[in-house]
Amino acid sequence: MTYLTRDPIDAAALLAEVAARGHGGISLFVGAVRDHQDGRGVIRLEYSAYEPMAEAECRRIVDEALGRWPVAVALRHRIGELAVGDVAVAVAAGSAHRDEAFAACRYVIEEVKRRVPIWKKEFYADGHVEWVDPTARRPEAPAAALAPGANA
Amino acid sequence: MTYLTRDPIDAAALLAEVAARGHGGISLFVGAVRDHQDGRGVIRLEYSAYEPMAEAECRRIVDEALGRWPVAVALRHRIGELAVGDVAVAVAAGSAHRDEAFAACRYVIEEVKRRVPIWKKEFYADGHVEWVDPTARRPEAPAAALAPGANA
Amino acid sequence: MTSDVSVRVLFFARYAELMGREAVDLMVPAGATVAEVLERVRATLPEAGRLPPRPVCALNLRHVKLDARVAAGDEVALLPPVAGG
Amino acid sequence: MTSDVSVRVLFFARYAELMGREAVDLMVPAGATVAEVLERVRATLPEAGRLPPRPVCALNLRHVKLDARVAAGDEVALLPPVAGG
Repeated sequence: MTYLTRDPIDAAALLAEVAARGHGGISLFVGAVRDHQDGRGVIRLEYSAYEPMAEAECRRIVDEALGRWPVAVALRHRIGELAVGDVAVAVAAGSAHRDEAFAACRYVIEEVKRRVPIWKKEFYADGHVEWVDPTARRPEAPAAALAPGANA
Repeated sequence: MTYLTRDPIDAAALLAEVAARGHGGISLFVGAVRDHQDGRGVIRLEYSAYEPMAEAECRRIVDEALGRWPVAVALRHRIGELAVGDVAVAVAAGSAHRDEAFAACRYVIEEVKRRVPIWKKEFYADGHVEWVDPTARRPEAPAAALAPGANA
Repeated sequence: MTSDVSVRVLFFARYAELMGREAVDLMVPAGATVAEVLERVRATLPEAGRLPPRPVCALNLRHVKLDARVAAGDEVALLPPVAGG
Repeated sequence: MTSDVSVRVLFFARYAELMGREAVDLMVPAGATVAEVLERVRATLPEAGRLPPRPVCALNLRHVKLDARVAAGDEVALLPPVAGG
Protein backbone atom coordinates (compact mmCIF):
# COMPACT_ATOMS: atom_id res chain seq x y z
CA MET A 1 0.00 0.00 0.00
CA THR A 2 1.25 3.46 -0.95
CA TYR A 3 -1.31 5.84 0.49
CA LEU A 4 -3.01 3.66 3.09
CA THR A 5 -1.18 2.41 6.13
CA ARG A 6 -1.98 0.45 9.26
CA ASP A 7 0.97 2.02 11.08
CA PRO A 8 1.19 5.39 12.82
CA ILE A 9 1.70 8.29 10.40
CA ASP A 10 4.89 10.30 10.77
CA ALA A 11 4.05 13.84 9.68
CA ALA A 12 7.71 14.86 9.71
CA ALA A 13 8.45 12.10 7.20
CA LEU A 14 5.84 13.59 4.83
CA LEU A 15 7.50 16.99 5.14
CA ALA A 16 10.80 15.38 4.18
CA GLU A 17 9.19 13.67 1.18
CA VAL A 18 8.12 16.98 -0.38
CA ALA A 19 11.14 19.03 0.66
CA ALA A 20 13.35 20.04 -2.22
CA ARG A 21 15.96 22.72 -2.69
CA GLY A 22 13.62 24.67 -4.92
CA HIS A 23 10.67 24.45 -2.57
CA GLY A 24 10.23 27.56 -0.49
CA GLY A 25 6.87 26.59 0.96
CA ILE A 26 5.38 23.44 2.36
CA SER A 27 1.78 23.21 3.50
CA LEU A 28 1.01 20.23 5.72
CA PHE A 29 -2.41 19.18 6.94
CA VAL A 30 -2.74 16.68 9.75
CA GLY A 31 -6.12 15.22 10.65
CA ALA A 32 -6.28 13.62 14.07
CA VAL A 33 -8.97 11.77 15.98
CA ARG A 34 -11.02 14.27 18.00
CA ASP A 35 -12.34 13.45 21.46
CA HIS A 36 -15.83 14.62 20.48
CA GLN A 37 -18.26 14.51 17.56
CA ASP A 38 -21.56 16.39 17.54
CA GLY A 39 -21.27 16.89 21.28
CA ARG A 40 -20.66 13.22 22.11
CA GLY A 41 -17.46 11.90 23.65
CA VAL A 42 -15.46 9.66 21.32
CA ILE A 43 -13.30 6.89 22.82
CA ARG A 44 -11.80 5.34 19.70
CA LEU A 45 -12.66 4.59 16.12
CA GLU A 46 -12.05 2.20 13.28
CA TYR A 47 -11.31 3.17 9.72
CA SER A 48 -11.98 0.62 7.03
CA ALA A 49 -11.50 0.98 3.30
CA TYR A 50 -12.23 -0.53 -0.07
CA GLU A 51 -8.50 -0.81 -0.21
CA PRO A 52 -7.65 -1.22 -3.90
CA MET A 53 -10.08 1.55 -4.89
CA ALA A 54 -8.92 3.81 -2.05
CA GLU A 55 -5.35 3.42 -3.28
CA ALA A 56 -6.42 4.12 -6.87
CA GLU A 57 -8.52 7.13 -5.87
CA CYS A 58 -5.70 8.59 -3.76
CA ARG A 59 -3.37 8.23 -6.70
CA ARG A 60 -5.88 9.97 -8.98
CA ILE A 61 -6.24 12.85 -6.52
CA VAL A 62 -2.48 13.25 -6.17
CA ASP A 63 -2.08 13.15 -9.94
CA GLU A 64 -4.78 15.81 -10.32
CA ALA A 65 -2.91 18.06 -7.88
CA LEU A 66 0.38 17.48 -9.71
CA GLY A 67 -1.35 18.40 -12.95
CA ARG A 68 -2.79 21.62 -11.59
CA TRP A 69 0.08 23.05 -9.58
CA PRO A 70 3.90 22.86 -9.71
CA VAL A 71 4.10 20.89 -6.49
CA ALA A 72 5.33 17.75 -4.84
CA VAL A 73 2.64 15.95 -2.84
CA ALA A 74 2.73 13.30 -0.13
CA LEU A 75 -0.43 11.68 1.22
CA ARG A 76 -1.03 9.04 3.86
CA HIS A 77 -4.29 7.75 5.40
CA ARG A 78 -4.29 5.36 8.30
CA ILE A 79 -6.79 2.51 8.54
CA GLY A 80 -7.59 0.14 11.39
CA GLU A 81 -8.22 1.04 15.01
CA LEU A 82 -7.25 4.54 16.16
CA ALA A 83 -7.35 6.26 19.55
CA VAL A 84 -8.07 9.91 20.32
CA GLY A 85 -5.13 12.04 19.19
CA ASP A 86 -3.88 9.53 16.63
CA VAL A 87 -3.16 10.96 13.20
CA ALA A 88 -5.71 9.64 10.70
CA VAL A 89 -4.57 11.49 7.60
CA ALA A 90 -1.69 13.70 6.55
CA VAL A 91 -1.14 15.67 3.35
CA ALA A 92 1.99 17.62 2.48
CA ALA A 93 2.44 19.85 -0.56
CA GLY A 94 5.72 21.56 -1.35
CA SER A 95 6.19 24.23 -3.97
CA ALA A 96 8.39 27.17 -4.85
CA HIS A 97 5.68 29.50 -3.55
CA ARG A 98 3.19 29.21 -0.73
CA ASP A 99 0.04 29.92 -2.75
CA GLU A 100 0.49 26.73 -4.73
CA ALA A 101 1.49 24.75 -1.66
CA PHE A 102 -1.64 25.81 0.26
CA ALA A 103 -3.91 25.30 -2.74
CA ALA A 104 -2.62 21.82 -3.52
CA CYS A 105 -2.71 20.71 0.13
CA ARG A 106 -6.26 21.95 0.54
CA TYR A 107 -7.36 20.34 -2.72
CA VAL A 108 -5.98 16.95 -1.76
CA ILE A 109 -7.52 16.83 1.71
CA GLU A 110 -10.92 18.01 0.43
CA GLU A 111 -10.94 15.44 -2.36
CA VAL A 112 -9.76 12.66 -0.05
CA LYS A 113 -12.66 13.40 2.28
CA ARG A 114 -15.12 13.59 -0.59
CA ARG A 115 -14.09 10.70 -2.82
CA VAL A 116 -11.87 8.09 -1.22
CA PRO A 117 -13.81 4.99 -0.10
CA ILE A 118 -12.86 4.99 3.56
CA TRP A 119 -15.39 4.58 6.36
CA LYS A 120 -15.25 5.45 10.02
CA LYS A 121 -16.95 3.66 12.88
CA GLU A 122 -16.99 5.73 16.07
CA PHE A 123 -17.18 4.27 19.56
CA TYR A 124 -18.72 6.77 22.00
CA ALA A 125 -18.25 7.24 25.72
CA ASP A 126 -21.95 6.42 26.23
CA GLY A 127 -21.46 2.95 24.72
CA HIS A 128 -23.01 3.69 21.34
CA VAL A 129 -21.29 2.72 18.11
CA GLU A 130 -22.00 4.45 14.82
CA TRP A 131 -20.87 4.62 11.21
CA VAL A 132 -20.10 8.27 10.56
CA ASP A 133 -22.15 9.76 7.74
CA PRO A 134 -20.94 13.26 6.83
CA THR A 135 -23.88 13.61 4.43
CA ALA A 136 -26.51 12.84 7.06
CA ARG A 137 -27.54 16.47 7.47
CA ARG A 138 -27.67 17.13 3.75
CA PRO A 139 -29.59 15.39 0.96
CA GLU A 140 -27.69 12.27 -0.14
CA ALA A 141 -25.35 13.18 -2.97
CA PRO A 142 -26.41 11.55 -6.24
CA ALA A 143 -23.89 9.19 -7.80
CA ALA A 144 -23.48 11.65 -10.67
CA ALA A 145 -21.78 14.11 -8.34
CA LEU A 146 -18.98 11.63 -7.86
CA ALA A 147 -18.69 10.39 -11.43
CA PRO A 148 -15.54 11.13 -13.43
CA GLY A 149 -15.53 14.62 -14.84
CA ALA A 150 -17.79 16.04 -12.17
CA ASN A 151 -14.84 17.82 -10.55
CA ALA A 152 -13.85 19.98 -13.50
CA MET B 1 12.74 35.24 22.61
CA THR B 2 9.40 33.49 22.04
CA TYR B 3 8.81 33.72 18.30
CA LEU B 4 12.32 34.42 17.02
CA THR B 5 15.07 31.88 17.31
CA ARG B 6 18.67 31.54 16.20
CA ASP B 7 18.41 27.74 16.34
CA PRO B 8 17.02 25.34 13.72
CA ILE B 9 13.21 25.17 13.74
CA ASP B 10 11.66 21.80 14.55
CA ALA B 11 8.36 21.68 12.66
CA ALA B 12 7.27 18.53 14.48
CA ALA B 13 7.61 20.39 17.78
CA LEU B 14 5.20 23.05 16.53
CA LEU B 15 2.69 20.35 15.60
CA ALA B 16 2.96 19.02 19.13
CA GLU B 17 2.41 22.49 20.58
CA VAL B 18 -0.97 22.88 18.92
CA ALA B 19 -2.11 19.28 19.22
CA ALA B 20 -4.96 18.80 21.65
CA ARG B 21 -7.53 16.08 22.16
CA GLY B 22 -10.24 18.31 20.74
CA HIS B 23 -8.24 19.32 17.68
CA GLY B 24 -9.16 17.33 14.62
CA GLY B 25 -7.18 19.43 12.18
CA ILE B 26 -3.75 20.99 12.18
CA SER B 27 -2.50 23.15 9.34
CA LEU B 28 1.25 23.66 9.28
CA PHE B 29 3.17 25.94 6.98
CA VAL B 30 6.92 25.64 6.63
CA GLY B 31 8.91 28.24 4.74
CA ALA B 32 12.37 27.13 3.70
CA VAL B 33 15.27 28.80 1.94
CA ARG B 34 14.93 28.28 -1.82
CA ASP B 35 17.94 27.73 -4.06
CA HIS B 36 16.74 30.41 -6.45
CA GLN B 37 15.15 33.85 -6.47
CA ASP B 38 14.02 35.64 -9.62
CA GLY B 39 16.09 33.23 -11.68
CA ARG B 40 19.31 33.69 -9.72
CA GLY B 41 21.02 30.96 -7.71
CA VAL B 42 20.97 31.58 -3.96
CA ILE B 43 23.83 30.22 -1.83
CA ARG B 44 22.79 31.35 1.64
CA LEU B 45 21.09 34.23 3.36
CA GLU B 46 20.96 36.21 6.55
CA TYR B 47 17.81 37.22 8.37
CA SER B 48 18.04 40.17 10.73
CA ALA B 49 15.26 41.68 12.80
CA TYR B 50 14.24 44.63 14.91
CA GLU B 51 14.01 42.01 17.57
CA PRO B 52 11.81 43.55 20.28
CA MET B 53 9.32 44.83 17.71
CA ALA B 54 9.39 41.57 15.75
CA GLU B 55 8.53 39.71 18.96
CA ALA B 56 5.75 42.18 19.75
CA GLU B 57 4.35 42.07 16.22
CA CYS B 58 4.38 38.26 16.15
CA ARG B 59 2.49 38.25 19.43
CA ARG B 60 -0.08 40.69 18.05
CA ILE B 61 -0.56 38.55 14.94
CA VAL B 62 -0.99 35.38 16.98
CA ASP B 63 -3.44 37.17 19.30
CA GLU B 64 -5.43 38.37 16.29
CA ALA B 65 -5.67 34.79 15.01
CA LEU B 66 -6.76 33.55 18.43
CA GLY B 67 -9.43 36.24 18.52
CA ARG B 68 -10.80 35.36 15.10
CA TRP B 69 -10.82 31.58 15.15
CA PRO B 70 -11.11 28.87 17.83
CA VAL B 71 -7.53 27.72 17.35
CA ALA B 72 -4.22 27.11 19.00
CA VAL B 73 -1.31 28.72 17.17
CA ALA B 74 2.44 28.20 17.23
CA LEU B 75 4.84 30.44 15.33
CA ARG B 76 8.62 30.47 14.98
CA HIS B 77 10.89 32.57 12.75
CA ARG B 78 14.58 31.91 12.52
CA ILE B 79 17.12 34.73 12.30
CA GLY B 80 20.83 34.68 11.58
CA GLU B 81 22.60 32.84 8.79
CA LEU B 82 20.64 30.16 6.90
CA ALA B 83 21.58 27.77 4.13
CA VAL B 84 19.44 26.49 1.26
CA GLY B 85 16.82 24.10 2.63
CA ASP B 86 16.90 25.49 6.16
CA VAL B 87 13.51 26.27 7.66
CA ALA B 88 13.10 30.04 8.01
CA VAL B 89 9.57 30.16 9.38
CA ALA B 90 6.94 27.72 10.60
CA VAL B 91 3.31 28.30 11.58
CA ALA B 92 1.00 25.67 13.04
CA ALA B 93 -2.71 26.14 13.73
CA GLY B 94 -4.81 23.45 15.37
CA SER B 95 -8.59 23.51 15.60
CA ALA B 96 -11.57 21.22 15.89
CA HIS B 97 -12.19 21.66 12.17
CA ARG B 98 -9.90 22.09 9.21
CA ASP B 99 -11.46 25.27 7.83
CA GLU B 100 -10.42 27.23 10.89
CA ALA B 101 -7.01 25.57 11.01
CA PHE B 102 -6.25 26.47 7.39
CA ALA B 103 -7.62 30.00 7.74
CA ALA B 104 -5.64 30.77 10.88
CA CYS B 105 -2.42 29.30 9.51
CA ARG B 106 -2.74 31.26 6.30
CA TYR B 107 -3.58 34.47 8.16
CA VAL B 108 -0.55 34.20 10.40
CA ILE B 109 1.98 33.53 7.63
CA GLU B 110 0.56 36.32 5.43
CA GLU B 111 0.66 38.83 8.27
CA VAL B 112 4.14 37.74 9.34
CA LYS B 113 5.41 38.37 5.83
CA ARG B 114 3.60 41.69 5.61
CA ARG B 115 4.20 43.23 9.02
CA VAL B 116 7.01 41.70 11.06
CA PRO B 117 10.23 43.73 10.88
CA ILE B 118 12.56 41.04 9.58
CA TRP B 119 14.95 41.57 6.69
CA LYS B 120 16.67 39.16 4.39
CA LYS B 121 20.07 39.56 2.76
CA GLU B 122 20.61 37.07 -0.06
CA PHE B 123 24.02 35.87 -1.23
CA TYR B 124 23.89 34.76 -4.87
CA ALA B 125 25.95 32.23 -6.77
CA ASP B 126 27.25 35.03 -9.02
CA GLY B 127 28.81 36.79 -6.02
CA HIS B 128 26.17 39.50 -5.66
CA VAL B 129 24.61 40.33 -2.31
CA GLU B 130 21.22 41.98 -2.00
CA TRP B 131 18.62 43.04 0.53
CA VAL B 132 15.40 41.42 -0.60
CA ASP B 133 12.63 43.91 -1.27
CA PRO B 134 9.29 42.18 -1.91
CA THR B 135 7.74 45.55 -2.78
CA ALA B 136 10.31 46.38 -5.45
CA ARG B 137 7.98 45.57 -8.34
CA ARG B 138 5.06 47.46 -6.85
CA PRO B 139 4.76 51.09 -5.70
CA GLU B 140 6.20 51.43 -2.19
CA ALA B 141 3.43 50.91 0.34
CA PRO B 142 2.66 54.11 2.23
CA ALA B 143 3.15 53.98 5.98
CA ALA B 144 -0.60 54.30 6.41
CA ALA B 145 -1.12 50.82 4.98
CA LEU B 146 0.74 49.38 7.95
CA ALA B 147 -0.73 51.60 10.64
CA PRO B 148 -2.95 50.08 13.34
CA GLY B 149 -6.45 49.47 12.14
CA ALA B 150 -5.49 49.24 8.51
CA ASN B 151 -5.89 45.45 8.59
CA ALA B 152 -9.56 45.35 9.54
CA MET C 1 -29.68 -13.31 -28.10
CA THR C 2 -27.80 -11.92 -25.09
CA SER C 3 -25.48 -14.12 -23.07
CA ASP C 4 -25.25 -13.73 -19.29
CA VAL C 5 -21.99 -12.77 -17.62
CA SER C 6 -20.77 -13.01 -14.04
CA VAL C 7 -20.10 -9.87 -12.00
CA ARG C 8 -19.05 -9.52 -8.39
CA VAL C 9 -20.93 -7.03 -6.21
CA LEU C 10 -19.20 -5.72 -3.08
CA PHE C 11 -20.77 -4.23 0.06
CA PHE C 12 -18.80 -2.09 2.47
CA ALA C 13 -19.08 -0.72 5.98
CA ARG C 14 -22.74 -0.10 6.92
CA TYR C 15 -23.96 -1.73 3.73
CA ALA C 16 -22.01 -4.89 4.57
CA GLU C 17 -23.70 -4.91 7.98
CA LEU C 18 -27.16 -4.35 6.43
CA MET C 19 -26.58 -7.13 3.91
CA GLY C 20 -24.92 -9.53 6.35
CA ARG C 21 -22.26 -10.15 3.73
CA GLU C 22 -19.43 -8.41 1.91
CA ALA C 23 -19.93 -9.74 -1.60
CA VAL C 24 -22.17 -11.67 -3.95
CA ASP C 25 -21.52 -13.09 -7.42
CA LEU C 26 -24.37 -12.60 -9.86
CA MET C 27 -25.15 -13.42 -13.48
CA VAL C 28 -26.47 -10.47 -15.49
CA PRO C 29 -26.99 -9.91 -19.21
CA ALA C 30 -23.82 -8.71 -20.96
CA GLY C 31 -24.01 -4.93 -21.25
CA ALA C 32 -26.35 -4.56 -18.28
CA THR C 33 -26.15 -1.22 -16.50
CA VAL C 34 -25.08 -0.82 -12.90
CA ALA C 35 -28.72 0.08 -12.14
CA GLU C 36 -29.75 -3.28 -13.59
CA VAL C 37 -27.11 -5.01 -11.48
CA LEU C 38 -28.66 -3.30 -8.44
CA GLU C 39 -32.10 -4.56 -9.47
CA ARG C 40 -30.68 -8.07 -9.70
CA VAL C 41 -29.17 -7.67 -6.23
CA ARG C 42 -32.59 -6.65 -4.87
CA ALA C 43 -34.29 -9.55 -6.64
CA THR C 44 -31.76 -12.03 -5.28
CA LEU C 45 -31.13 -10.83 -1.72
CA PRO C 46 -34.09 -9.64 0.40
CA GLU C 47 -31.74 -7.69 2.72
CA ALA C 48 -31.03 -5.37 -0.21
CA GLY C 49 -34.34 -3.66 0.58
CA ARG C 50 -32.43 -1.89 3.35
CA LEU C 51 -30.06 -0.22 0.91
CA PRO C 52 -30.80 3.28 -0.38
CA PRO C 53 -32.53 3.36 -3.78
CA ARG C 54 -29.57 4.97 -5.56
CA PRO C 55 -26.35 4.22 -3.69
CA VAL C 56 -23.02 5.63 -4.83
CA CYS C 57 -21.39 2.92 -6.96
CA ALA C 58 -17.95 2.11 -8.29
CA LEU C 59 -17.11 -0.11 -11.25
CA ASN C 60 -13.62 -1.61 -11.35
CA LEU C 61 -12.27 0.86 -8.77
CA ARG C 62 -13.80 4.02 -10.27
CA HIS C 63 -16.90 5.97 -9.35
CA VAL C 64 -19.57 5.58 -12.02
CA LYS C 65 -23.09 6.71 -12.71
CA LEU C 66 -25.82 4.10 -12.55
CA ASP C 67 -26.08 3.94 -16.34
CA ALA C 68 -22.51 2.61 -16.72
CA ARG C 69 -22.44 -0.82 -18.39
CA VAL C 70 -20.76 -3.91 -16.97
CA ALA C 71 -18.81 -6.69 -18.66
CA ALA C 72 -17.80 -10.21 -17.66
CA GLY C 73 -15.69 -10.32 -14.51
CA ASP C 74 -16.41 -6.71 -13.51
CA GLU C 75 -16.43 -5.64 -9.89
CA VAL C 76 -19.32 -3.41 -8.81
CA ALA C 77 -19.04 -1.81 -5.37
CA LEU C 78 -21.79 -0.15 -3.35
CA LEU C 79 -20.28 2.66 -1.34
CA PRO C 80 -21.89 4.16 1.78
CA PRO C 81 -21.16 7.85 2.39
CA VAL C 82 -17.39 8.04 2.83
CA ALA C 83 -15.89 9.43 6.01
CA GLY C 84 -12.13 9.41 5.56
CA GLY C 85 -9.80 12.09 6.89
CA MET D 1 6.96 77.74 25.12
CA THR D 2 7.75 74.19 24.05
CA SER D 3 10.51 72.19 25.71
CA ASP D 4 12.69 69.86 23.69
CA VAL D 5 12.77 66.11 24.42
CA SER D 6 15.18 63.37 23.47
CA VAL D 7 14.12 60.56 21.13
CA ARG D 8 16.13 57.70 19.71
CA VAL D 9 15.88 56.96 15.99
CA LEU D 10 16.81 53.47 14.77
CA PHE D 11 17.91 52.40 11.28
CA PHE D 12 17.72 48.79 10.14
CA ALA D 13 19.02 46.57 7.35
CA ARG D 14 19.51 48.57 4.14
CA TYR D 15 18.73 51.83 5.90
CA ALA D 16 21.48 51.12 8.45
CA GLU D 17 23.89 50.55 5.57
CA LEU D 18 22.79 53.76 3.81
CA MET D 19 23.16 55.73 7.05
CA GLY D 20 26.40 54.10 8.14
CA ARG D 21 24.91 53.78 11.61
CA GLU D 22 22.13 51.96 13.47
CA ALA D 23 20.84 54.74 15.71
CA VAL D 24 20.94 58.42 16.51
CA ASP D 25 19.67 60.35 19.53
CA LEU D 26 17.99 63.63 18.68
CA MET D 27 16.28 66.50 20.51
CA VAL D 28 12.88 67.43 19.10
CA PRO D 29 10.06 69.63 20.42
CA ALA D 30 7.72 67.74 22.75
CA GLY D 31 4.72 66.63 20.72
CA ALA D 32 6.62 66.61 17.44
CA THR D 33 5.28 64.24 14.81
CA VAL D 34 7.24 61.31 13.39
CA ALA D 35 7.40 63.30 10.13
CA GLU D 36 9.06 66.13 12.04
CA VAL D 37 11.50 63.68 13.60
CA LEU D 38 12.37 62.55 10.07
CA GLU D 39 12.95 66.16 9.05
CA ARG D 40 15.28 66.56 12.01
CA VAL D 41 17.14 63.39 10.96
CA ARG D 42 17.59 64.83 7.46
CA ALA D 43 18.75 68.16 8.83
CA THR D 44 21.26 66.49 11.13
CA LEU D 45 22.64 63.63 9.02
CA PRO D 46 23.43 64.22 5.31
CA GLU D 47 23.29 60.46 4.60
CA ALA D 48 19.54 60.63 5.31
CA GLY D 49 19.10 62.05 1.82
CA ARG D 50 19.44 58.45 0.64
CA LEU D 51 16.35 57.35 2.56
CA PRO D 52 12.96 57.25 0.84
CA PRO D 53 10.83 60.36 1.44
CA ARG D 54 8.18 58.50 3.46
CA PRO D 55 9.67 55.35 5.00
CA VAL D 56 7.54 52.95 7.00
CA CYS D 57 8.00 53.91 10.66
CA ALA D 58 7.40 52.38 14.05
CA LEU D 59 7.03 54.19 17.35
CA ASN D 60 7.77 52.22 20.49
CA LEU D 61 7.50 48.85 18.69
CA ARG D 62 4.29 49.61 16.76
CA HIS D 63 3.72 50.69 13.19
CA VAL D 64 2.50 54.29 13.06
CA LYS D 65 1.56 56.86 10.48
CA LEU D 66 3.88 59.79 10.05
CA ASP D 67 1.52 62.11 11.95
CA ALA D 68 1.93 60.16 15.21
CA ARG D 69 3.38 62.31 18.03
CA VAL D 70 6.46 61.47 20.05
CA ALA D 71 7.25 61.98 23.72
CA ALA D 72 10.44 62.02 25.76
CA GLY D 73 12.40 58.78 25.55
CA ASP D 74 10.43 57.42 22.61
CA GLU D 75 12.00 55.05 20.09
CA VAL D 76 11.32 55.79 16.42
CA ALA D 77 12.35 53.09 13.95
CA LEU D 78 12.69 53.43 10.17
CA LEU D 79 11.78 50.13 8.58
CA PRO D 80 12.88 49.08 5.09
CA PRO D 81 10.47 46.80 3.21
CA VAL D 82 10.22 43.67 5.33
CA ALA D 83 11.13 40.27 3.92
CA GLY D 84 10.47 37.70 6.62
CA GLY D 85 9.13 34.24 5.98
